[in-house]
Amino acid sequence: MGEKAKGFFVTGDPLIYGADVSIIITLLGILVFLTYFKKWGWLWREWLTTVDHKKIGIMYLVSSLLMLFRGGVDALLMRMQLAMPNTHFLQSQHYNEIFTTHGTIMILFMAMPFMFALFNIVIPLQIGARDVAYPFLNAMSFWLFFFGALLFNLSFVIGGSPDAGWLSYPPLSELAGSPGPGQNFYIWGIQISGIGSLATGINFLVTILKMRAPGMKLMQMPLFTWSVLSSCITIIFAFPVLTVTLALLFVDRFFGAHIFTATGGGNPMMYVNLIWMWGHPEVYIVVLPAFGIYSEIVSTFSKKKIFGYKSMVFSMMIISVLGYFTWVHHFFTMGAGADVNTFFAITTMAIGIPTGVKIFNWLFTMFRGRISMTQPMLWTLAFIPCFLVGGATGVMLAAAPADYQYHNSYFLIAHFHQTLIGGVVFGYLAGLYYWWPKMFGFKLNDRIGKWAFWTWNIGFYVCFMPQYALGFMGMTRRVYTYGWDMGWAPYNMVSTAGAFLMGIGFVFQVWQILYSIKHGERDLTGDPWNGRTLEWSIPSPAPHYNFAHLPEVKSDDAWWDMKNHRYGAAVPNKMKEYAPIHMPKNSGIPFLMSACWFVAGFGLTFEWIGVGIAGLAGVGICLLARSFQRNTDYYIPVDEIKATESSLGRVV
Amino acid sequence: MIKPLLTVRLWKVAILAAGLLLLLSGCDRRYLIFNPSGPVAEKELHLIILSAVLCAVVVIPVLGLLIYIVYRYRDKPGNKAPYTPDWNDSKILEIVWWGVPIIIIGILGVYTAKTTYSLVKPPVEDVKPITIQVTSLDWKWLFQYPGQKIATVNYAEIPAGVPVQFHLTSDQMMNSFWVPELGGQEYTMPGMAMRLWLQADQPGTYYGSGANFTGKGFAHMKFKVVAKPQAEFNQWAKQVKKTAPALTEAKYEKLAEKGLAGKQTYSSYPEKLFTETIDRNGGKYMKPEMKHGGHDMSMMDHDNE
Amino acid sequence: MHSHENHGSAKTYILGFLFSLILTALPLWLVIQHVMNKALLTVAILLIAVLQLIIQFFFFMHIGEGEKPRYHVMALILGAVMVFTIVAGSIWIMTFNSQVH
Amino acid sequence: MAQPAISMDAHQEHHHDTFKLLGFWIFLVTDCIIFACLFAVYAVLRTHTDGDLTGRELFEVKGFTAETLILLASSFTSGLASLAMQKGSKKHLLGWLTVTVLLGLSFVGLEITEFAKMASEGAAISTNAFLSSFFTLVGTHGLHVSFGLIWMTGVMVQIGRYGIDAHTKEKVTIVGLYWHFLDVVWIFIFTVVYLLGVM
Repeated sequence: MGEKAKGFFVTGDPLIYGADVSIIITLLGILVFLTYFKKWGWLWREWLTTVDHKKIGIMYLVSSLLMLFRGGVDALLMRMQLAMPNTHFLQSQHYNEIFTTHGTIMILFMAMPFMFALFNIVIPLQIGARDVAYPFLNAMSFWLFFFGALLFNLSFVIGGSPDAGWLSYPPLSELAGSPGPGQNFYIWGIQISGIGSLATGINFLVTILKMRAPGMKLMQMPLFTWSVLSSCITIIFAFPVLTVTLALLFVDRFFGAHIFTATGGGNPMMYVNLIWMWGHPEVYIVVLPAFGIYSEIVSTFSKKKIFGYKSMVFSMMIISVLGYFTWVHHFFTMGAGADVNTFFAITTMAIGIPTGVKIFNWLFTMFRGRISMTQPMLWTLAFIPCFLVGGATGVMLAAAPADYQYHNSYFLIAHFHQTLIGGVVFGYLAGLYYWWPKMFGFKLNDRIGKWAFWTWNIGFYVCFMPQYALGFMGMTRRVYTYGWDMGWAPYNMVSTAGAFLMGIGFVFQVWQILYSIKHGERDLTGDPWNGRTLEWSIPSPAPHYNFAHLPEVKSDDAWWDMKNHRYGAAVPNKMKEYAPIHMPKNSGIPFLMSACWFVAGFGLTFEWIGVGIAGLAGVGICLLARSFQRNTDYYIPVDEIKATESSLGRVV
Repeated sequence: MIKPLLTVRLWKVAILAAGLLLLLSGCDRRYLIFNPSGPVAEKELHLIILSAVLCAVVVIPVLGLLIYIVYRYRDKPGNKAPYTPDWNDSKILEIVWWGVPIIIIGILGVYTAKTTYSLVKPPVEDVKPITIQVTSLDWKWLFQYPGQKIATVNYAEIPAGVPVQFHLTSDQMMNSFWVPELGGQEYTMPGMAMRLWLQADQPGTYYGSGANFTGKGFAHMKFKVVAKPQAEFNQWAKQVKKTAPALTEAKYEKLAEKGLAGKQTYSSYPEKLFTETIDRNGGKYMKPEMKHGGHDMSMMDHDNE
Repeated sequence: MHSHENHGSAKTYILGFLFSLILTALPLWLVIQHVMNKALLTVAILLIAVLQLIIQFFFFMHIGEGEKPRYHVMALILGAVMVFTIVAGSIWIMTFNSQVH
Repeated sequence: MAQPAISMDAHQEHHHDTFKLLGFWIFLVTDCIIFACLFAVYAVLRTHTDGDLTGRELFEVKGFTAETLILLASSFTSGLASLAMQKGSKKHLLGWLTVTVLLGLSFVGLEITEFAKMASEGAAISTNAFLSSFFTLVGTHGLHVSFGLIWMTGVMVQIGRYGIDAHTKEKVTIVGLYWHFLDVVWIFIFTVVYLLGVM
């Protein structure tokens, strides 16, 4: 124990001491604020126990932006270390920790919650529902994510960060290669949030299949809804694989088993095989909703129906299923043989086909439209060339023998950052700008937004284009230092400059949000963009029951047709009587149960069995308590609905 | 027959791409992948160029189209371009953009398959190949020459113009063996003996590195591959045999400890060192399947003996 | 919920149970008696297992019921494809067919 | 529930019932994927005994046959329980659920005995890759069964307290589905692990 206690707090690095101090100050600040303004009750009632999908969405959003900051700082630290050859800014160990946490955080604790934020905020509104299928489970998913992310980030100051790469290949991630608790933090942080992600996948799948507004057929759903459906299908098949893989790695580490070890007959390649069975579909999980966002935005701001709707739906469904059959392209170089490599090379290239089709459809949606250069549209237009080139380098990587030369080089790094930033991040940011007025009731400032847009974009190309060249020059990923001899220095310098430009872009966005809270253009209509789908038919921000009357849908682009009195669609339900609305009650169990998971995860990370068991017992008690709960819902009376609607300026 | 058929056919495409590559690289020697120094790297470069050209065929027109559309149909008072808010379907256009990518992927798929299968064979058939056994350690490379019975650390000498079959394994973490100018990489995996064919056409010194992260000292896992004319190579091997110390079990143990090492040369090594390393790390389970070819998808070839 | 009360009858449960017993005993007997060679035996008992799975799905779990469209059946079918991909794919990939000719 | 339901909301209520079932089916599919991965690991590692005992020497036909029959019988009795529920007989419903839980308990008991015996023979989870994959696969199933037992007991207490109503009906249906599913998984453990093991 003494040994362990000594290594409990991470020591010896001024950067970390600085972080320690700032974490403590921030926490104290929050505590003082909440106590002084007597906000504890408010926090508990309005946020910690809420089952309202819109509030959960906002909590996801705030967490993901915080994680974007943390992951971004990691990136900048790495780029500073690599700007010049033979730099001594970071030690090898520290650098390894930083690229591990950068990757893990950006994918699992930034992209995923950002995506779930948009799911939560948009989907029920877009399909004309009052909530998701399982509001309680939805709150639980969020808190599981939150406590998982908290556990993972705790490793920064307690116990030491994981340092075996974002996918932690064994044998390096086994006990022999990484004896400290860092790797356990990785396992439990991801495991806990992963359960939440899986639940969200099931939740939104059922929501979309079962809770659409009366009359809305599958082939009349907005494309964002379709993209979420396809993403959820991929989630339910991919996330269980992650759960198993990490659990097995933990079994190896905790019980001394030999599943992925090099000794005792274990097979590390099996881990690589399994983790990519999740890892590859994962990139489609995050990019498919982005495709949906682009589809909505392109159509809205070209003032034109989306081109080739059926083709769009079909290609997303192909991607979501075919994405499951390409995982081996991440380890062509592990010698599975020419048969295996050829098969997976061709499936990988094939997935480029539906993706390419979507780009053409977006182009032809704009063709003969009227394109307004709003902020969401700018990010969408920036996405097309970026993703096009990223996709093309993806096809180049798919050619197995060519991959032997690109694998683990900076060419690969440049490729996936181009698809993940150019495809996913640009998409989510576009979505954020697009739906921001719906969430908060005001638009984000245009002028600062354009500064942010251009610094982000120029920064992106300056940062990542040189990395393609570095790949051709033989620079491999994850090296913490390099010499003058290879000629890598100038490109690295340029790349670092680009990374800092992107950082400045992020700062602009923070400023933009703060500025707009005060000065942003208020949205009183509920439909600031002249939208086409149902979320724009209700006030901004939406009342907590969303729709006073459930809309009746007669066509795709339902709201557009209602506004323009087409296909027999009337302005919705003006004449109808209000009826009491059935809503779920708030519950503290999701928060408490996830906190118990956190305790369990923390205990198991340090192999303090007692703490681990206590945490798991707490989880069990919460589950039973929920099972015994009976009055979990209530009705909003008509008077309250009337009052809310008239206060929002709607005719009663 | 030194140049395979593929080369000839791709030559024209390569010239087309040359302009692009010139812009990118200036044919600088520092761009290792554009300076193939052996048949394997050359084949891979051809595939890289082919795939780049095929992608460019789509990417460049689409970029042009994007700029045109965004400019022409921007929402500006007085824009006279046609506006058809409900036009959302065209069978012909859909066929074009499902069809073109399918054709392109078809072509690339065929060449990919061909190259993949050709790389598991020796680059040239009429020269007797040599074998070098490579073990990645934390954090250094051990090369054993079963033909010459000598061993080196962190550098390898090979005869130019002779195909070399590298047998790759790892005694610790998974790494990846990469000599970009000679050809693509292959993982070194504990318990497995991976085969990688490489060949240097000309004498020279080639940069090699580990490409898969192995922990603290990973960045320093670099090595040189020195190609010499056969006679000089033989001379070198003989010299090593005469003058260098022997690699004993004890010395190997020491070498295998985590840490960095400089260049080393040994006149001999424990005879079964390589196979024992593989077996110790689980290699014994791989053997029966290797002989089978193991195409059976059922579990039949996993029978208990 | 009350519209389709038809969650099987005693008869279907008993039939399902009997079938399952037979399909458990049969492969056990085949294996203990070594009735055929290993490869054939493997295929046979795997097929019997799949048969029992189908029996239980219909007789115990009533997958044919529920309101249309039967999304749960679609999910199960896609799930079966994925299960096959995971198991067969892993075995295929891990049957370390090193690049030796 | 006390509020008088209006037609629109009654419509929604009806939906909520089928929601839960659909969601649970999808959950079962994800659980299938979990087991598929464990089976894949087992299939790859089953010969990796590192020189120790193989399945043929470790598995006892009597033991695993008994486990199989007990679990199968419990799946059958849980079916009879839901039949009793549809007939509205609280007594029979609780009776059959009790039988199911007892059978489940004896299954878990047998499995624990089997594991303990193997461990005492020097065949533990840390012995070699084959045993690691065996214990994780069969153990995960065992954990599922144990979890199901606690759950089923909880449902029984609720039936005792509230009788058969819409809530408890739904719970019995879902826990029954879960229980059948575990039997289906066991069919494959029986075949792939035990039968192929002793072959």
